[in-house]
Amino acid sequence: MFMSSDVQRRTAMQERHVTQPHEAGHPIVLATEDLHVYYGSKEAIFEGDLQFAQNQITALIGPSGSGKSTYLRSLNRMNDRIATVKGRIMYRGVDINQPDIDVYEMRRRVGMVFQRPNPFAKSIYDNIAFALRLRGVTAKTKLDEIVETSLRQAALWEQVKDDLDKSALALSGGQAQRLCIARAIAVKPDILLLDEPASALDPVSTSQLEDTLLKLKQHYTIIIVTHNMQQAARISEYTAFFNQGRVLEYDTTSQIFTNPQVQVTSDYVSGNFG
Amino acid sequence: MNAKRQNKVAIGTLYGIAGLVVLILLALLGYILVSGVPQLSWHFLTAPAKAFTKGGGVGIQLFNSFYLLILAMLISFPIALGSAIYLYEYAKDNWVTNTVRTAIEILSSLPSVVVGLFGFLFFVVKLNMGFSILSGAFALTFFNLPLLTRSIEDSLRTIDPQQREGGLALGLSRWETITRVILPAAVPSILTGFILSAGRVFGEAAALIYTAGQSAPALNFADWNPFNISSPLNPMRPAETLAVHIWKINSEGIMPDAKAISSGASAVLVIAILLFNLAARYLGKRLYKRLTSA
Amino acid sequence: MTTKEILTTQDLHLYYGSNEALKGINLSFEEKGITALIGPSGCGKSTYLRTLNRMNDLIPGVTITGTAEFKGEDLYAPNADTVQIRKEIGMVFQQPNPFPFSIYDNVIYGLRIAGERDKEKLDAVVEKSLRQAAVWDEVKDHLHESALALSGGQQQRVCIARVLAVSPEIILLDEPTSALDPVSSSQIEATLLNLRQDYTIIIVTHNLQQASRIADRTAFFMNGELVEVDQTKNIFMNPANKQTEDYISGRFG
Amino acid sequence: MRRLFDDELAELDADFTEMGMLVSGVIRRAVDAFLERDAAAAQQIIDEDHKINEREIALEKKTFEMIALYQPVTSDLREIVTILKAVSDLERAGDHARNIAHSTIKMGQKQKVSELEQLMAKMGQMTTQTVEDVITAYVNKDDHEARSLADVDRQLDHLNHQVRSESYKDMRQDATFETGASIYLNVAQDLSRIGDYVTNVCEWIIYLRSGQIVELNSASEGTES
Amino acid sequence: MTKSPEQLEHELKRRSKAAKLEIWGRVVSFTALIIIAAVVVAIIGFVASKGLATFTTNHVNLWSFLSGKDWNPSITDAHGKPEVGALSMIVGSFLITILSALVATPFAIGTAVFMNEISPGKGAKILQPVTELLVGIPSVVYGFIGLSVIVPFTRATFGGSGFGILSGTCVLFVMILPTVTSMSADALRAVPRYYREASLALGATQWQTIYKVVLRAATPGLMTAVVFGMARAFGEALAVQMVVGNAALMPHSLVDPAATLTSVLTTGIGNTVMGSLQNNALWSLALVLLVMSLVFNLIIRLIGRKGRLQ
Amino acid sequence: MTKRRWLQSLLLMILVALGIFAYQTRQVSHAGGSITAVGSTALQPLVEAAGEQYAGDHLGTFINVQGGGTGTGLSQIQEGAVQIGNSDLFAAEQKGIRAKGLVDHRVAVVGITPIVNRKTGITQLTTKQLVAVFTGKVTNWKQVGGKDVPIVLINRAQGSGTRATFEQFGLAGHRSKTAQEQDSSGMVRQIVETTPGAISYVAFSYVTKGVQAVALNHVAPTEANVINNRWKIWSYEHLYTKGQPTGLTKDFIKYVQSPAIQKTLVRLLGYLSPSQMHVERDVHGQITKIGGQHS
Repeated sequence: MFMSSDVQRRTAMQERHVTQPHEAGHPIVLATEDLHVYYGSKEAIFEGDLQFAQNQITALIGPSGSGKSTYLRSLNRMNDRIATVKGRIMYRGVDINQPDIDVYEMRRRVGMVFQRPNPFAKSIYDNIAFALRLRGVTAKTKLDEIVETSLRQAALWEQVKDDLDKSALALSGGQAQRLCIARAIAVKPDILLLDEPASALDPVSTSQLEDTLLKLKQHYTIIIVTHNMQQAARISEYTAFFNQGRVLEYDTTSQIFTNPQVQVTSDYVSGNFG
Repeated sequence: MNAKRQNKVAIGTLYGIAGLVVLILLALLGYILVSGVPQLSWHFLTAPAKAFTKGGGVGIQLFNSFYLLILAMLISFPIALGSAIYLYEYAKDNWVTNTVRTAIEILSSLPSVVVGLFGFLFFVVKLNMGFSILSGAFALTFFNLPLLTRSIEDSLRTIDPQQREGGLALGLSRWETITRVILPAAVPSILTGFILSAGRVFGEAAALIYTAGQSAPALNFADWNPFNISSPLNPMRPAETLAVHIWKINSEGIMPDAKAISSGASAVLVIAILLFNLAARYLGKRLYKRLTSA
Repeated sequence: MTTKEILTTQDLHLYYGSNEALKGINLSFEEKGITALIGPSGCGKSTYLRTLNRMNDLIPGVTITGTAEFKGEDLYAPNADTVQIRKEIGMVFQQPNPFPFSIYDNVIYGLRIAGERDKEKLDAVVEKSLRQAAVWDEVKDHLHESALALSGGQQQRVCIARVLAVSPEIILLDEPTSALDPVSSSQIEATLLNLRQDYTIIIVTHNLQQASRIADRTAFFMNGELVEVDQTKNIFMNPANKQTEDYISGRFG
Repeated sequence: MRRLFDDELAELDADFTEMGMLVSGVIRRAVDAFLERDAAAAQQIIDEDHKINEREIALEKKTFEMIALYQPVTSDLREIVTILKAVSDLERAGDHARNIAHSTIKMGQKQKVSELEQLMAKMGQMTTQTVEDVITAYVNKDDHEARSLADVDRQLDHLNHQVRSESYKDMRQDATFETGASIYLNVAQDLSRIGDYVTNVCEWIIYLRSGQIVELNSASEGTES
Repeated sequence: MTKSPEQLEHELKRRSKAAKLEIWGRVVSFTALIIIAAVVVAIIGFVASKGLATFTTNHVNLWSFLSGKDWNPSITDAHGKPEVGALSMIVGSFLITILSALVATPFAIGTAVFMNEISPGKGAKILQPVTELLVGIPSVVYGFIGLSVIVPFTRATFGGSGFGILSGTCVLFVMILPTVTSMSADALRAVPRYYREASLALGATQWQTIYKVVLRAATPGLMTAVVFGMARAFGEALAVQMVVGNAALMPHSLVDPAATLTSVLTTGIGNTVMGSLQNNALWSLALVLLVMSLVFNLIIRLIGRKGRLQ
Repeated sequence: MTKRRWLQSLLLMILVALGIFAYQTRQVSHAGGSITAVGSTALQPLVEAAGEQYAGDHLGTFINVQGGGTGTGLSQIQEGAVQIGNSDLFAAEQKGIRAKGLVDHRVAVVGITPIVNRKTGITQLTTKQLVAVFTGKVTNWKQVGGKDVPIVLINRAQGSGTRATFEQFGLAGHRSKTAQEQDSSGMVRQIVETTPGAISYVAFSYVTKGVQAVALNHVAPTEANVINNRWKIWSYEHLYTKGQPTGLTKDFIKYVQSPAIQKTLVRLLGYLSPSQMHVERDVHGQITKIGGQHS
């Protein structure tokens, strides 16, 4: 592939390089310590030790099967049923990876949006309101208000305000994904996890989604898994590069994209990998 | 061109097969309806059956059939729903689950007469419920559960797993997710399974002969107190359904018009199933619309 | 560089029922090289691609007017042989879709249905096609294993090999990498770059970077119309049309 | 896996190196022409200057295209940025070579001041060498060499100072020397500027290797003045 | 919004309504499953205990039960052993099941292909509702139509009494047709559309696409449908009983009266006394049915697993 | 939400109240007012019709009559699971039944006749011929004086009362060879009616124009011939009780045996009344003459 100069370069570069955000003075809301994830006896994540800065967007990137999605889904214990998660997940000083944590209460604070838009087969209004109703918010005016603010925050209000009682399944992919974001933020989470939220969307919807995320970060801490390097570069403050179940590099996004310290990171983000 | 000729021939054959099947099916339905519909009259639909004279009707049997259907579905549907939910949503995919699943499915090909006899010995005799609609409903439940459970489980399988994750990620419990998100979305396909099993229940005879019984004492249609023996609503009374009636008059009937009554009753049965299908579909569509604003 | 036009559409309209999805497309493709069709969702680029080998025939209620000529022959002539057309104008789809057969059987599928039985010839075609699709080294020891066991990117390259095996003149690709991860995508791109010397390749892509990376020419579609077509360089650096510029630079919508 | 981008990048790299050789050759010829008062050679350098400009424009265009079409990041991005920046430094270095050629013509057959000639020869030799070295450093992506080349710039500055003080001294002694002295001054200044540009290129080489943008001159100037 | 970690920990460890509901849901659905499991165990245990009594209480040799050709539980043979040989019925059941599946399969798959590939509109409009309706027709009605149409037809065409495996096959063919058709249609529907597109795009005709790709890809599903239909046919009683003739004789031709496990079971069960050998022998037939049903299920499962592995 | 919960609880309360009300006003007769009779399908119509009449006359009683077959009837009465077991056979004849504790109440006599398909050309046979036909010694009707049609045997199911009676008295104790079996008279008649060469046997009441009843040894299958035992193929229909009947059961059996039923329903349904008979037959087939009243 490359000439001898590259081999030299490769050996000259580091194997691993992690700069945690607190070293840059950001407050930390979520951190994993000594996190290991196993599928059966197969280890999928080896020590995912990362910290996530408040009101910042952190992107997790890496090739398929690198463990970035597994890691993300471990953060609000969506993997509980299929994987064993060991280690600590510190959410504002509390280890939420303890057996006696009420996962439902925890997931209200650590919400999640998925790769494929998955609006429920309900009206747009009910998609947002129904989780609230189940949690005892029943006053119509209150619900109306939350639906409107959530949709506004997700930059969808203007497009759907006249069709709130129509089925959410009729929305386009991009709109549906923003509805899913609205649905997630309606329960007022603290942290929002997004698992490749734009990979099923066309470029126009993707850029709208990115705009939405950039606005949302004022209120939420956002962690996003993405395949799209340009997307990570465009919207995130921090980027973690996963490979084969390990975090090989974690740093500010500009550092990762202009001057990564690990050769594999460099190869990956410049499309020179594999 | 060879491939093209082959294509034409094959497609033509398929048209032929489909046409033939439609023909067979329509001929069957036609046979039932043509021989049965002329017997139908208001009297036939409402009058009680006669044991050995002409001019009996199927009024009581028709009512019994529906009553039994409703009771059986009321009992079996929640159980089937619950266990399908457990099997698909909660149970881990291991050998225990698989064994339970296999056990349920082998029940479905057991001849219904065996189920009937079991119901007879267990409900009618052991639990002293006597020949009664309730015994029949339980027996039909036994007969119905495997298929219904299987079809509901299949319906749950058709719903995108992403919907479940969506619910969980909002901090909902699995149970809330299943009851509020998955089930409403699965209504149309659950309904298809429901209709199919209702049809089978409606047409089942062998399991009922030994449980709900094969005599239809006269009912007092003015008495709706379910504790009265002659009340149509009393679940403890013996009841002969339409299918059992057809079976009975064909095997032991000594009334002179047995043949006409049997054809008429068959036609009524087919029409009732048809109407039931249509009604269930219509209601299901409305329900789905209400639940999902589709 | 002397080029010859191999495929031309003139005033091509396509209607789904009464809905006009393509509004008179005049576009011609030069022999060899890669042309990318880009544009926002629903702009008609995929629809247009599928008119080129009559895959839209499968959708009921579609009517097409105008002309589409392949080497001077009308694709939509009443006596046109769709089977032959599709052999000469192959297609690769968004989802990697190898048949649930072995890799070998996947590649020879097109030849076998055409009646080819000669084992040696089939073997040779399999190797040649898989090599062309740059997947031979990865699969040569697994030819008789299921193609579904391959990774997404390998599957897609086997699909390309499958098309190459019937020696088409043109290869249509409908978002061939949108279901793949970046690593697999770049492998597909590398494969296409190898093929562009020998085949006329037309690719629909959502990924503008992809178009800019691999295409010689780029056509921008919007609302069922062809807005602009030019050398990729020009489209990306100095588009003539404002809409094109907005779309390319992400200011659209 | 080889990308189309890699081919183009290699091509760009080669073009840039070639331009570097060209510029370094022009500088060498300019210095030689000056030292030998070869007006004809000088004229030829002036006539050929547009070649360097054209190459600069071509390279710039190529880098723009590559940025637009490939959105490079990390080392790819740094390589393109390095070339984009260094190419204008080289072009300016080439301009200074042209200036030297102009000075050579202006100088005509004026008298040579041996001390100055010595200094100029030394400067010219150093400049030519450093230009060649920086191209080699670029080709080898050798940031150590690049760092050490910054010292040469410091020496050039030093020599430039010597030329200046020597020229002033000579001017005070011989008022007619004024024109000659100013030419000496200009050429020395040109050579010193070329040294500055080489330092700039060195900075980009360091950036290319490490991603760090360093200021090599300022440090040298700081210690110098 | 700043809470101390202790406060937050307390909030996160309080049991929420959702957690309570979750336990409730688990309990409710698990109870339902337990009920079903109990039902299944009860029936299987019941049939097994009754069916095994023939061998344990009445000391009938299992081998002679499975291989004997004479079925006269009420009399004893020369050695003083009761004549309970079920072979003729087992053969009858298998013959009739396999034959009806053989006949039904091409029709069902052909129809499913038609519904799914050739004319989905007509399929949905006509075939779908008609097949669903037919599932609900009681087997008694099928039996009587068989008796009054098929038996005379067989007699007129092939001679004999008209009762026999052939007539049983015809009736079962119609009875399992809707089930197999709709399951086959499901299997075909599960074949991704892009297989068809890929095949057509390679220059295949529609038939080549159906035959070489769609049917091949759907094979596990189609086989499951057929085996499921066979399981239904194996367990069907009333309709078969009316047309098969119920003669516990080894079938020598398709138009001779024969018997199936279910037909003998259904005919005899009311006329024997609980606990007697005659009755137990019938339950042994039910046990054979149960075991066969288990075998069919295992086959379906095996096919399913193979399909998944592919 | 709160409003809906309100409505739900209101509805529930109303339902419970209705249930209590209904339970209070239920027909109190239920306790002593219902008995169940199970068994022979042949006897079922008679008992059922009698039961309905009885219930009509005695308000608040209910006679629940079900089929299930003679075997079921006898085993259930033996278990004591039901009050009356309907049987076509003497309990002692049925294998697996300990007849000791059971009390026999004969309520009707049923005559059984061989029937053949009309196209066989057979109207009468000798017992010897009949045995030859049923044991498979002859296989074509022309061997016994009929047309050239192969014989098709149709039996009732093993254990059926009709078959037992027919084999004992019609075939002189010979067993029929294994052949087609059907478990109901209606089916048998229909099959004989439509199948060329078919022969079977049914109760008199099932003989219709479609089938030919066969005279045996020149005795025609008529009621008159049954009464004086010239036609030997007949049997009693029994209601069995476990021990001596009491209460409603006793009352009902008495009612069925009373002339009110014996002279009307029993005749209407095609049976004879035991009281008409000039002979009496015990479980071993021994005939004793009695002075039957003529009616």
